[in-house]
Amino acid sequence: MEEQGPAAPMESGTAFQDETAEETPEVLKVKLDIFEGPLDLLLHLIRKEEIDIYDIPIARITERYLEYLQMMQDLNINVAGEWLVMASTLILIKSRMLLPPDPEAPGTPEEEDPRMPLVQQLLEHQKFKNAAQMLYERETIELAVWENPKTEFREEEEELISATVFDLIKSFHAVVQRFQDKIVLEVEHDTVTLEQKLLELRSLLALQPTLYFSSFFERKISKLHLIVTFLALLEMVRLREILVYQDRIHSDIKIVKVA
Amino acid sequence: MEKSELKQILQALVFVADEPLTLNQLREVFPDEDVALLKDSMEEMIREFNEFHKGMEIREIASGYRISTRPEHHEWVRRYLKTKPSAKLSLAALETLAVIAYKQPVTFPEILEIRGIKSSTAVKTLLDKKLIETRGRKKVVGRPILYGTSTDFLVHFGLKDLAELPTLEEFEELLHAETGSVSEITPRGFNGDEQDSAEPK
Amino acid sequence: MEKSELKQILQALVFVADEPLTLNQLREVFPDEDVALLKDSMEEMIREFNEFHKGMEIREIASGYRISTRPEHHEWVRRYLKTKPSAKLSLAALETLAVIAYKQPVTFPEILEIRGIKSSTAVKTLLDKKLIETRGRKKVVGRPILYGTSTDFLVHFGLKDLAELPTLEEFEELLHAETGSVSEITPRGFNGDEQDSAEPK
Repeated sequence: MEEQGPAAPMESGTAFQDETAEETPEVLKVKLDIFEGPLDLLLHLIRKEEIDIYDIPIARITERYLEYLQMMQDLNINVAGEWLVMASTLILIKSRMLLPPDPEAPGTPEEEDPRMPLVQQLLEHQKFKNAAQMLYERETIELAVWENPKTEFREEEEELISATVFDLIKSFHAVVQRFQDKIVLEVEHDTVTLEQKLLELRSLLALQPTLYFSSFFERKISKLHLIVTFLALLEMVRLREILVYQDRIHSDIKIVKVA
Repeated sequence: MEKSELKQILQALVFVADEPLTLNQLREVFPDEDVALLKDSMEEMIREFNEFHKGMEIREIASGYRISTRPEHHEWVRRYLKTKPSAKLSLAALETLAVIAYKQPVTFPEILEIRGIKSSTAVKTLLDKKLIETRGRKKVVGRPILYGTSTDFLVHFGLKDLAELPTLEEFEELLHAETGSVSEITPRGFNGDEQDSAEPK
Repeated sequence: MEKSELKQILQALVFVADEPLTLNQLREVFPDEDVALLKDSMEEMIREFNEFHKGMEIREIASGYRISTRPEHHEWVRRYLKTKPSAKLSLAALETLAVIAYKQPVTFPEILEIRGIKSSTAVKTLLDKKLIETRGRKKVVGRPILYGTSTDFLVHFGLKDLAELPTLEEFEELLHAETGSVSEITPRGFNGDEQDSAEPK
């Protein structure tokens, strides 16, 4: 880390740096945080190197970019796929720039410039960065105003939320998690025996002469329960207490009590 | 501070206070201002406010200054509060609704089993709000009632059909932290570098 | 009803409403009044209110009317409430939100393409804060979920509606100005090509 190159990208020219400049221990983290991705880094390099975005010296930028990636790796930052994809894009553009223009190729010279798609992407990205800045400013204002905290009419209710679709899935996910934890606990304490299961099945069949095999799986029960149920069914077939058959191949298995 | 500015701030404070605002509190907020000035400004502000704004009023009650609506408008206020859509759900109702939405058609004992908590009040609330409906009975012992979500449910959540609900997999995808995140950085030994690069060129 | 009385009641309703008061709600409260009159009275009341007293203000937000304190008094309010400034959204969340706001309804892969980096953490934060919401699924392979901004988004950023946002093109002009100032040797576009190529490659 002693050479100039890799350290260079950390001198950020963006407005967000100054806010945190004094907080020494977190500074490095915050500065790296400035680059929200490869496009962000490229925009930074373009600004820092005082480059015209419409005429990017691609070799120089690629070099700087790769130095930065190297630094990230030196810092043990897990370099995500997107950073590598951009690296190969830059190298590809660089090699295309070296090719002489095809005289038979149609189109105007600007359209041929292999840098144009990237430039467009950068310009687009910059627009959204500016839009984010606008949102940041608006948020600052809105966080400085307060609404009426109370009215004598607002009832004291239990905590109610205006649920969204996202609340539904979040809530369901939580239930499923809780349920899975419960299964693990159940398995640990499960002590069902074959005898118990046989008794249970017999009383069930006394009430309902036909059962469907799938109904045993509808309720999420522990694996042990399923295995014992299965063994109990086999035992009952052997004892000719039940008949097991399918109406069609792949249809649900019927379990019928032998009269 | 200018009296006119002080009056504005006092008004703002009366507005945001969730219990009557006292002179003692004001003294804390404005340690440099004279108490007599504070009291005088407050009273002047209240006089002006009540004269001009006839939809609310600020009153001095035993414990401090308080802003509220006027009694003569309470009938309308009550009317407004009744129009509010009762779209909000308790956490228990939300969770039950989530289980029904994702497992439908589903019976009461099944909901109980999945949630591990009794849901009778929640199911009733959801039926009352017409977010769920019955779907006949399940052909098992006891023939329990099956529940599913209603058309109102789709309308309320802005869904065209149930397939638009996010799946568990999609949700879990969101939970994954991005790779290459800055939090994974190991800051050891870089303080020196940091200072170097912070130096002006 | 007399307009003056109506204005008073409207003021009281804006005051008690815990979310922006909409014209639709007003129509329910005043079924016998003309909508044009309601709107006109509301606007007149707001004009008068905001002009006369400067401790609070009524603004049009999220297609409704809302009363709040004014930003210029925030330090005093904070001092009284003894609250710290609320946490702001992270830069990643703001950028992702900007993409969603301007491209909505938009899918996860589309956000990835524009931002050039995965945004799942940011999307989850925005969903948690209810600033964005799902908008069904896109009819392409994989049927990815579409996202758009919510009513809370408008409230959070003090917007009357989405049309109040500056257009993306306006940010483009900003960009030209900015690049212009950075590369002062080549003030605009392709004219400077030759000069630039003199730089080391």
